[in-house]
Amino acid sequence: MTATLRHAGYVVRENPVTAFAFALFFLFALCAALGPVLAPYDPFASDTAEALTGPSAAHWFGTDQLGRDILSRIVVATRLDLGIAVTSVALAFGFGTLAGLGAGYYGGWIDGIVGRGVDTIMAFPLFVLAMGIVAALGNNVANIVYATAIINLPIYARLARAEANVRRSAGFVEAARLCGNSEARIVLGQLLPNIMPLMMVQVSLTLGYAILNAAGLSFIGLGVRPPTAEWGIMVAEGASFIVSGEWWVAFFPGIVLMAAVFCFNLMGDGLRDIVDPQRRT
Amino acid sequence: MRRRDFLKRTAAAAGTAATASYVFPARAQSHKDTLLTLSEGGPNNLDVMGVGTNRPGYEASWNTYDRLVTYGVKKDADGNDHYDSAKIAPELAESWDLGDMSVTFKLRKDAKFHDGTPVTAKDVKWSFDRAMTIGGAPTFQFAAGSMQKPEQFVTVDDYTFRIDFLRKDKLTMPDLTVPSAVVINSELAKKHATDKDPWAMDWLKNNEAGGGAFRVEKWTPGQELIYQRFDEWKSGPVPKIQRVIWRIVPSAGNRRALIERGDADISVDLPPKDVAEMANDKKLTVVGSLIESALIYLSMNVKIPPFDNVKVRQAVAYAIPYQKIMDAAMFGRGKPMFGSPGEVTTTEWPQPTPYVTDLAKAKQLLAEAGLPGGFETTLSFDLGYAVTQEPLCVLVQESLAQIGIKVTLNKVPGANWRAEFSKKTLPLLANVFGAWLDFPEYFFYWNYHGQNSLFNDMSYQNPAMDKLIDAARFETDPKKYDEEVEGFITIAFDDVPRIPLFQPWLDVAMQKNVTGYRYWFHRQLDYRQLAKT
Amino acid sequence: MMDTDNAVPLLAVEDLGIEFRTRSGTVRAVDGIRFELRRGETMALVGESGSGKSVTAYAIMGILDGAARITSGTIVFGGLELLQASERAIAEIRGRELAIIFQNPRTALNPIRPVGKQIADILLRHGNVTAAQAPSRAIEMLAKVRIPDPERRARSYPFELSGGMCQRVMIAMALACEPQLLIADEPTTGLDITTQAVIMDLIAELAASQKMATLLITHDLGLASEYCDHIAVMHAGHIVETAPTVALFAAPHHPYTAKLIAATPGGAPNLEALAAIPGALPDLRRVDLPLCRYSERCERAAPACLDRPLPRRAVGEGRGVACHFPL
Amino acid sequence: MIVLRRLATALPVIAGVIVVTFLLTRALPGDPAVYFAGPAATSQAIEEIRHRLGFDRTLPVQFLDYLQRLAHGDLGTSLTTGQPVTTELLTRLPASAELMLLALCLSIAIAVPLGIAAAMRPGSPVDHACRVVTTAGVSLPTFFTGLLLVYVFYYLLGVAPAPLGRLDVFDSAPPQHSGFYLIDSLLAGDFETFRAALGQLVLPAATMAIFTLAPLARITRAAMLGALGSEFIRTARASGLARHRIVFVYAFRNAVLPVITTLGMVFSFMLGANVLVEKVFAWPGLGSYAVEALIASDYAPVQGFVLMMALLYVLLNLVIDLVYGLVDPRVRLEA
Repeated sequence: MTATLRHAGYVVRENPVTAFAFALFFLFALCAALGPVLAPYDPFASDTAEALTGPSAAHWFGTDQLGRDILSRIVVATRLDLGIAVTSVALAFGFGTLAGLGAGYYGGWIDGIVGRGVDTIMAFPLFVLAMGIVAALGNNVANIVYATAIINLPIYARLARAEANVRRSAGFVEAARLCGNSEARIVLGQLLPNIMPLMMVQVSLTLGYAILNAAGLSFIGLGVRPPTAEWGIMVAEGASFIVSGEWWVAFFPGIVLMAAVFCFNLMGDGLRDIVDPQRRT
Repeated sequence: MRRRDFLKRTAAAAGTAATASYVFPARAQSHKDTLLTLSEGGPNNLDVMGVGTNRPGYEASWNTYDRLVTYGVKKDADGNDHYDSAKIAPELAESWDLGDMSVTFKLRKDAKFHDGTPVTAKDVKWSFDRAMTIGGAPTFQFAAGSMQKPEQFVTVDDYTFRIDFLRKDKLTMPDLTVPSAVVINSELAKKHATDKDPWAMDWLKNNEAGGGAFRVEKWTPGQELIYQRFDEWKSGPVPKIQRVIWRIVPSAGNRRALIERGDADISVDLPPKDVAEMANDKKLTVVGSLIESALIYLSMNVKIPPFDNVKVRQAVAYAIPYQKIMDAAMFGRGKPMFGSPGEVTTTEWPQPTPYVTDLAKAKQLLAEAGLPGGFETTLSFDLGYAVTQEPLCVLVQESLAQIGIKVTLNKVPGANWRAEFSKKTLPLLANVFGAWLDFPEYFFYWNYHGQNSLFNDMSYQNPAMDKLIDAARFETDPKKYDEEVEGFITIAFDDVPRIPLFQPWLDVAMQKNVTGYRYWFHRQLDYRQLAKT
Repeated sequence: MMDTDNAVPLLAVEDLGIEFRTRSGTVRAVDGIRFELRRGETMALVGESGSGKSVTAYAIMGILDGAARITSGTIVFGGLELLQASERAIAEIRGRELAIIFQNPRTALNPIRPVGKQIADILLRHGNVTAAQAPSRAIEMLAKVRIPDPERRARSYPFELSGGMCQRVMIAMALACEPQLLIADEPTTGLDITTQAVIMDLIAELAASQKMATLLITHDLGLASEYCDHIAVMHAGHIVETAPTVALFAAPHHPYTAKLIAATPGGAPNLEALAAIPGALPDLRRVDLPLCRYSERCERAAPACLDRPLPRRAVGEGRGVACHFPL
Repeated sequence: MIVLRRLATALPVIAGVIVVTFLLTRALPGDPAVYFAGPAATSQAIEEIRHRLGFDRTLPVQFLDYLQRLAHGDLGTSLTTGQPVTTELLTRLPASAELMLLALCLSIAIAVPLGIAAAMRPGSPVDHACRVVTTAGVSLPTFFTGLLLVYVFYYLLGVAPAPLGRLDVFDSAPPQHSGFYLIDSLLAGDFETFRAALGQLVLPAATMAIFTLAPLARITRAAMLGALGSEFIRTARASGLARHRIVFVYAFRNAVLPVITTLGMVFSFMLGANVLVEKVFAWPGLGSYAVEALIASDYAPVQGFVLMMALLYVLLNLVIDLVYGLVDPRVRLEA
């Protein structure tokens, strides 16, 4: 454990980019946790006299069409955006890993069903599938979460399946089996902890993708309900103001959205360096 | 005034673009006879009688087909052309003789369809029979003018056509000016009719068989429609524009940029904010006309508690932030329909209600209704109109929260809106309604009458209201008519199942060198009078 | 051995030291080794895996990877100081004067290039032939290493050939330009026993016919004794003993050599003597590495072994040993 | 033969795609019957139309019906444009394909050299820059990148043409051969149109390329690192082969294999990003078609689009497999 920590310390020191990503992550986590407290204004309070004013000392990121403070809306939106991402990735992780472990460990018909299902999902361009799912199930946050979870599921299922397949006959699994552990116990108690590190890397990377995906869906109108603050929809709202010169309405949410995804991607890279120093992709 | 600065800079950029223009030459100037118009959506059908033809489809039909008669023209308050509902003018019909129970039209002898076939009375008969028979919107539209049976249409000779009346209806003649009453080249259409499709619905959907001032040169659905002038057109002065390119540009920002940079001649479907800014800027001609018989409103479903309580409805009406909406959602591009000082003293419709923003009064009314703590409800609106409806609804939501009413917003996408709307299960909704025919009783018949049509989205049923509406529809005594109309308007304001907010404007932005714009009740562009100088 | 030609060694490695910088510390993989090799001579570098013998070979070839650093010493080949020479000059020598064959021949060949082309690439590079001649010369080379049906095999990909075949291809590549020195790095690892002998015989035969010096890198003392005139024993980055093969087996001077000989099946008088060597190689990242890196495994070790500089004494004609207390 | 066998392995996936697409769109909200019936329809009229459209039948019957129509290439009719969906998808396909192919070329042209450069000097500033730049690229929401590019290059600098689709409004499309304006205009010898079409393509293609840089650059780097560290490269170096030959002929050709495999993911990225990019640039392709239909709850185009995209993707993966086989003799012989 200390060796891992030391190695982590080394990675962070050696790679300032990763350190930066972790710092950014804590900032976002803070915003998500304390959002409404941190926001300088009420993110929903309109002030039509102050509508569409540019960045200023009073409103760092300017105001939108209804005079709402964009900075406050961005800060408050963090919880929703991260919430969607985290929940959907947790779902994908949970179900995907279980399905993959089952398929890899037991093989046979379970493997067949899981494999076919995963293949079918993978046959769709992911964003298009998410679009279809949200359009079909209905236009709300829960369905965005489900759609994002579904399109991320194959990654986990495949990874878990491959690992479980390789480790199925590994020594420690054999040992556990000889000790009279039940199959389920072996899968969850022995296999799962062993593939966790690799999975965590994937979690960080898919979190970034999940945020992008949710924002993309709200951009095309499949998103959250107004007046909820959400980064993607804020960019979409701001898009129409770019032409009249009110660039800040779309720009700031867009930049923050990018920073969040960037942060998760860099963190995923950093985690990979820690967990799996060999694979330098 | 950063905005001004920016626009100046864009202008400067357009100027400096001269250096860059060898890469992308601006070709607009070289097309004096070509008109480039932009809109958000395009036609889905070239046949106005077709199933589900949309508004842009009316525009295509309006310019490529002729009707028997049309409306005259007058100047509006700003000096712009405006159709004149008081004056019926000739189009295919040179003259007509309006009798007591029939009307006889004399057709132009020199009128031809685009393929050169002369226009005769049998084409008119075939077209009107078609409208009668195929059902749906055209059948309904003809019925509104008491034209309900094919037997009413009589071909007297090649150039004489008669309509027999079922009953005397003041809407019969106006009904012949609407887009649905087109005259189709029956010979051409019949060539493409089949046993399964005797009225050539499939063929006419993608092909035009008219004799209007323009013919369709090329149609790429969802992208563009190109018209060529029909030089043999006789139903009016030959249009000055030879070619019209109608481009579909879904993004409002792009439409604005294109017209501001001079790449397009006319742009419609502009968000109020853009219109307000462009009107201020004076570089373009921006014509805004109040849309007759049209309203942006909030409806409360009186069948769904607590909106069954009139006090609750009044409380909501007093809690609407009218002026804020006017400023931030409408950018001034609407006529306020609130804050009238007194009684209903005119039959003008729409007219302002006595309601103003008064939260104290709203709270009091809510308390009187037994709901001092407020309640929760859902406010729905059409995603298609989100540009104005969304900020409007957000402001309403914010304001209602102050009197304890917690509102969840429900953004309903396009076609789904009509389905949701028709179920009449939405407790509170924001919507727009506009009638083609500008009569208060016509508006009220569809919106407030107890027959509970689709547009009565409040499910409002009041026998007293119905009686007044029915009486006004066929009233011949002007004085009684005024009383009846003022009567039902008063009820509508007192009972307030629907809160009128604004009468919207129809805004069109065009280059300074474009002249001849005319406002039509159907709210689509008429290219026939347009010119570029 | 009195030939004037052989007065100057073909290859002279002097005080060579190589380090690897890794995340977990610096590995002193090779430390102060020296040996010489004359024309036509065959010598074996013998040691456990990790003892630094392959690293030494790569250093001679100039193909150490980026993490490696040469900290001291010289490598003189045919009068050229390789460590100081330009990359250009070395590239000229590599493959022409100096060639190497690797263990695991299948992975050492480009998997998606026909073997004939891979030989032709080398022929073309070193200018002996024209583009038109290269393919037929490659086929000739394949025939020379006794690959049946060389025309067809030239078009084969490595995965279509057996391990033995691949090693023949490697040999053909190495010998294509008739080098003066062939380094054979564990050439028989991964091949089955019968093939091993065939390959070794082939190398020996071709080396003899071309009067080529051979440096055999192996962990197998038996193999070394069978094919080489001289043997240098490596342990943990040090050469602990060098000697002519016969002399070495007759009387090993270094305790490690003695253990090694005892552990080699052919050389052991009986099974009891086939003793494994106790302990493992020391961790070369250690800062407190004893000066005699064998001392921690050695039965004869004394405190002096830890901190007194290792003597490198000559103990006879062409013999040397690095030990305070030689046998 | 190989093609057929690969096609056979794709069949179950295609079947899955068809079933999923059918189920998805059957669940779509919005009632086409109400739409078709028009504004003043009675509920009886709506029922009649529903019956005529077959929406009152059981799901399995509808599915069979759907399959039957699918077999005839019939994907229904769009409500908003009134045209058969199949026709519209096919006429719009070249626009999307041209955009995506150009974006792909652009992406490869940048990502592959970048990945190679990074792999040549792992840990160097070039390597770190490659990592940060590509990660930033994949972190940018495509719709935001697009807006930003339009704002800077069209609104501010005025060097890019209006984001209005494939050609300037007054240009007419070149005579159709391939449907790709770049190719068609060259065939017609019309360089003016070629330049105009290219001008329109640059920004959207760049937007997409930026998004797809990361996976390509990363895999190139990893594959190159792997290849450069492999034993046969050691052999090549020991044989004294020239450096450029080692890097390009020996290492790169091997590294290309994983890059080709990654193209599958890149296409998935692209087909998804396509939807957003086309919306921003008013590109008359499949993506904008789908978004417009989605907003209008016009379900036949959405269904057709999802199905077409999935089939396209399956097809692309098939092509990738075949190309892989061409490059890698091992796969070729197994098949």
